[in-house]
Amino acid sequence: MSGALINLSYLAASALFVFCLKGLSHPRTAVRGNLLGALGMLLAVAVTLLDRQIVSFEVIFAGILFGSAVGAAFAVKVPMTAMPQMVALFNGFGGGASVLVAGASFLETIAAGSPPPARFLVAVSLTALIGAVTFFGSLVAFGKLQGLITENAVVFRGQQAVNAAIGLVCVVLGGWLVTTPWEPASYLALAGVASVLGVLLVIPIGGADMPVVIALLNSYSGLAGAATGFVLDNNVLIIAGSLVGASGIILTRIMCIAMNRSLGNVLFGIGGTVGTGPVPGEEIYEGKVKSASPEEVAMLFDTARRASIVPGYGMAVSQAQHAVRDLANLLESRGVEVEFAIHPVAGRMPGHMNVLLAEANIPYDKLKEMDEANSGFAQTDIALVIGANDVVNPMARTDPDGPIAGMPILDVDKARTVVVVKRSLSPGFAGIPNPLFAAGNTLMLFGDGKKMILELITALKEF
Amino acid sequence: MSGALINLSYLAASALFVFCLKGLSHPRTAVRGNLLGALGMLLAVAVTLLDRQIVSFEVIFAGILFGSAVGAAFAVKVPMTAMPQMVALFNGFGGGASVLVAGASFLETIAAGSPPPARFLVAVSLTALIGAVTFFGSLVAFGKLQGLITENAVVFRGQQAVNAAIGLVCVVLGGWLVTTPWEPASYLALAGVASVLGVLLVIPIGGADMPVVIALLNSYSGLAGAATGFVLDNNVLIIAGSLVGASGIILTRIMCIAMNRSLGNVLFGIGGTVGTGPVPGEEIYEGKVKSASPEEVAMLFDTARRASIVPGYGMAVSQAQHAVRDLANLLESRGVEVEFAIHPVAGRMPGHMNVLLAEANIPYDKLKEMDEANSGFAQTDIALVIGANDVVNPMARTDPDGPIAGMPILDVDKARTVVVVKRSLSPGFAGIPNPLFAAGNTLMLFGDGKKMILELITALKEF
Amino acid sequence: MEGLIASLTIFVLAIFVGFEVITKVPPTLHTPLMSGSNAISGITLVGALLSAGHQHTLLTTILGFVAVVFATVNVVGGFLVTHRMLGMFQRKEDR
Amino acid sequence: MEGLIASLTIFVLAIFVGFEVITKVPPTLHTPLMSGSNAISGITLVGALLSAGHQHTLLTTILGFVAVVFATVNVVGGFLVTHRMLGMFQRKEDR
Ligand SMILES: NC(=O)c1ccc[n+]([C@@H]2O[C@H](COP(=O)([O-])OP(=O)(O)OC[C@H]3O[C@@H](n4cnc5c(N)ncnc54)[C@H](OP(=O)(O)O)[C@@H]3O)[C@@H](O)[C@H]2O)c1
Ligand SMILES: NC(=O)c1ccc[n+]([C@@H]2O[C@H](COP(=O)([O-])OP(=O)(O)OC[C@H]3O[C@@H](n4cnc5c(N)ncnc54)[C@H](OP(=O)(O)O)[C@@H]3O)[C@@H](O)[C@H]2O)c1
Repeated sequence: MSGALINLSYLAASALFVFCLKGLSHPRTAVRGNLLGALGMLLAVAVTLLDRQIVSFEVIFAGILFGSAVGAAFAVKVPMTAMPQMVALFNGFGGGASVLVAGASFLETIAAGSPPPARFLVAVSLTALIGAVTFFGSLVAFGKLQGLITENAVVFRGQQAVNAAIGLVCVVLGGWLVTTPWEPASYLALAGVASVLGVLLVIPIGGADMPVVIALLNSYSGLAGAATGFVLDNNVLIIAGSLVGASGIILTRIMCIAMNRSLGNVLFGIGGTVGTGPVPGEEIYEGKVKSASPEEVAMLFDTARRASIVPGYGMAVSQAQHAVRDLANLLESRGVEVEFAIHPVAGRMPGHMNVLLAEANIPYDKLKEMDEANSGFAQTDIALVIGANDVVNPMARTDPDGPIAGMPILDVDKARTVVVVKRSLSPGFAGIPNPLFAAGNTLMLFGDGKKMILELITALKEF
Repeated sequence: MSGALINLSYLAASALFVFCLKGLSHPRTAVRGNLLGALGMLLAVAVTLLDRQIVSFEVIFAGILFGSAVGAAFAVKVPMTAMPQMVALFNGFGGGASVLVAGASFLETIAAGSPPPARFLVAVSLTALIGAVTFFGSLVAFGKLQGLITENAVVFRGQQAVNAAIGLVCVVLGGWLVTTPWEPASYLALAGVASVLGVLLVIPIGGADMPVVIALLNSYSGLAGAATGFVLDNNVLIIAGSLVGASGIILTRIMCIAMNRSLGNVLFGIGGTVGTGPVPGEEIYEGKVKSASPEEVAMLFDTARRASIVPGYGMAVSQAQHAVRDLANLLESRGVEVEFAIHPVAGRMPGHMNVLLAEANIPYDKLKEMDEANSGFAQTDIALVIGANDVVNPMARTDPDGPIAGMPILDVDKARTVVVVKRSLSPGFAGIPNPLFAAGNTLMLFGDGKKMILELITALKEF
Repeated sequence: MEGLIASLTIFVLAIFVGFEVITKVPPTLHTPLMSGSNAISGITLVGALLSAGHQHTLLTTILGFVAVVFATVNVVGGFLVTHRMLGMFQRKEDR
Repeated sequence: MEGLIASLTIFVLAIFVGFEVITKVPPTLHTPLMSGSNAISGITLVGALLSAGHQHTLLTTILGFVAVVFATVNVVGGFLVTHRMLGMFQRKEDR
């Protein structure tokens, strides 16, 4: 009966996870949703612990304490701008956990001597494969985003072939594991090779594509969890795993669509070649770039009636969100109508800009999504682009075979005047020059995002 | 293994059912969705048949052939206007089937001698209860809508008490069945009493509230199916049953909200007293009602620029939808802008009017939902009300304690002129007089809906 | 017991799916939804078959037979009638 | 085998629920969604516990321990960070 009780609690936990995700459908209910999710997790864990009065109880407990400490430390310390790599890291841990779990239960079962059922072995090898790929893939992604290893794509000839080969090896090893279950080595081998695969799959992908990779790995770790569930015949694992798997896949699709690139292309196509240093844009910029001082820009704002602020990855890098908030408030106090135009893939992960601006207390009804924003630029006096580049690059419309060809962009060039805040003319993640900077109605405000905004504010205050 | 194959097919069938309902989220995909659903059913049935090479195969086959014949006959014959009772009837059959199923498997198990597990018995009694209530409840609903028994609410003092008592008896009998499983009588008793309950629960409800009842019974039959699934430990039954249960409950809520009445109120409150014959409206109508001839109305239309047609239950009764279509086309050919204003509970089931107008080939972008329609009436020259009454009754706004108090209505009285087509001044389902008929800008066109529309058309053609 | 829990889990998940999917159905299609979901409820036919299958006694055979008939009426009738209704909306699409 | 089918059914249904629910999440909340769903994926912790539980050998105990640590980091970190992010949106609500 206790068994039934436990399973009921697992069921309740699963339901809580669903409510968690349902809650995320609106900012108002999101916090509660997240708490429900945490509650579900707590329930599942607590029940499992109660379920097993066991020697290694202390071990487990130590593990949980230690893990919580580390996790909490990370979570509280990380700056909002470092979210992408944080998610990547956590995600990796998830994957790692499932490899170890599968490994442990595999070793146990064979230690117990009884020949494990084929289904168990299949699920074990799946878990090992997915889990290891997730773990190392995520670590590489983390390294790239954190700048521990080169942001650039590491590409070498025949890469695909090599990966394919390794993948094949994994399959073979999996077969070995299933057919000769008494051989622990098989598991180690599989996990090992899968780890290599995980690394090789991610290094060829440019840093800016990491969010896609992370989302994908996230869905993998979900599937790994589900696979574990099949191994242990545990429903909450299966359900939670599938939920995560679904969300990861959906987010991946959203990003790919917003960048107008196929997933394949991200994983081993152009995705590999972008970010490999700037393409010289001389012929485009040649003497056409007009640079301005904060004072001149301030003057422009003095006469403006409607301004729209277009944040990009650069705002995240320079942590300019609070400065931007102050600027917006100042402008509004001067009777300028201010709104924010958010491109779906501005920044480095979906909703990246929304989070930063939310951090700076900007009410989210001020944040316009792409289509709404684009319909407004024609009536906008000043479009202030802060550290955005690709998402405002007209080449997406004009150059049919560039890396961002066909990617829907924010048509800031329709505004009467465009002010672009960035440190140089160097390209964004797509590694291509941006004709916008040379456009007749564009003024460049060169410098660090935050610094420039602050100077702009002081300049404005001086009138 | 074959067992697994069968279960896989059941899983596939379940998935098909989900896709069926997903398909219904848009007219374009709806037909395909419905076919997928049928396919799923076919799969489930075929597999089940293959599963059991059994003596009574012929019996089953005969049953299926016979059933299909009957079902098909009904489905092809029934006029669109009789949808509500059709659904009720089918629904009843569904419920009946599950009672019989549960009964059969109960008898078998006890015949087999082995003491059945408690869970089985609980599920059996649940199925018996829900199934029987659904069966007889639906039949009564059918009878009322088809006019076989009085549309009116059959109410007697202490009704609730009686029902409660009977409900209690059912519970007791259920307990008996669970505790003394070797006693077939227990099942018969339970099913019998539940049947009585089914009848008593529905007769006190007025004919016009039947759609709510049907939706509710529909969800019951779904739950009965799910319960059967628990009995037979069969997933496709559980899944399909829950899907149906959910849909029924949601539809019920929608209707109640649209009528601004609580479910309880529908099931045993005012729901019982409405429709019990017209409330005399003399003082309201007294000499204020202006009746017009088709010719006069035709003249009005000749000068109109914008007309909106408000269909109601009367259009269904008089089968006027095709005539209405012709009228609309004629008016448009004369340059009158025509649109249809659809109240969510116009007619006798949700979407009733939409189906009828669709039958008459009226493109569905012409059908405006309540809010949109209401915002338009002020600019409407003529609101042509065809067999609608309660849904255009201003009392909903004015009289705070009438049966339809607070029910959102179509504000036709905001139109420059209102023309109401109905046979008399007799009230609609809510059984209350309608001040609209006595309003200054209202003309009554007394007569059968279809006849009047046709005369109106001829009159229009005569100029 | 295990089995019951599994069934329960499936039940809960199915309810979730049902609510999510059905809340997306527009008012226009509520009547077809009603008859369609009703047809699906005819899945009890499978139950009918399963239990009519064993046929220990004449009684259960008869019960089974009638159950099959009832359920089939519900299924076939339901899907056909829904198809008829939807066909009308369809024609609209084309014009 | 039965068990596997049940698991499979649950898997399929959960996928349906996932897709339905998650497609409703607005872009604004995509980052929290990412970290939140990530935290949920830490459910492998339960798996970790279940298998660390039996502890036949020292090796499995160690594996189990590390697994528990990893999974806990994922869970606690994930939910906390999500909470932080959402807190910001929340403040917006109030003003
Ligand atoms: N959001 C997502 O989910 C996602 C996922 C995958 C890929 N991506 C890709 O990421 C890109 C995002 O576009 P984006 O326009 O937001 O960013 P971007 O195209 O990467 O451009 C960022 C710009 O910010 C400038 N910058 C960097 N640090 C700065 C600082 N401290 N102060 C001021 N400016 C600074 C850089 O120019 P300087 O060096 O001259 O300052 C750079 O040109 C898109 O190409 C998108 O496809 C996004
Ligand atoms: N749609 C749903 O889902 C649903 C569910 C439950 C309850 N209801 C209730 O049903 C009512 C629907 O409102 P409604 O305005 O559509 O209908 P109604 O209020 O019932 O009125 C229908 C009117 O049509 C007239 N009529 C009947 N046969 C006619 C014919 N052959 N030719 C011309 N007119 C004819 C009747 O007046 P004469 O007898 O004088 O002709 C009657 O007044 C609402 O009260 C609603 O709450 C609807």
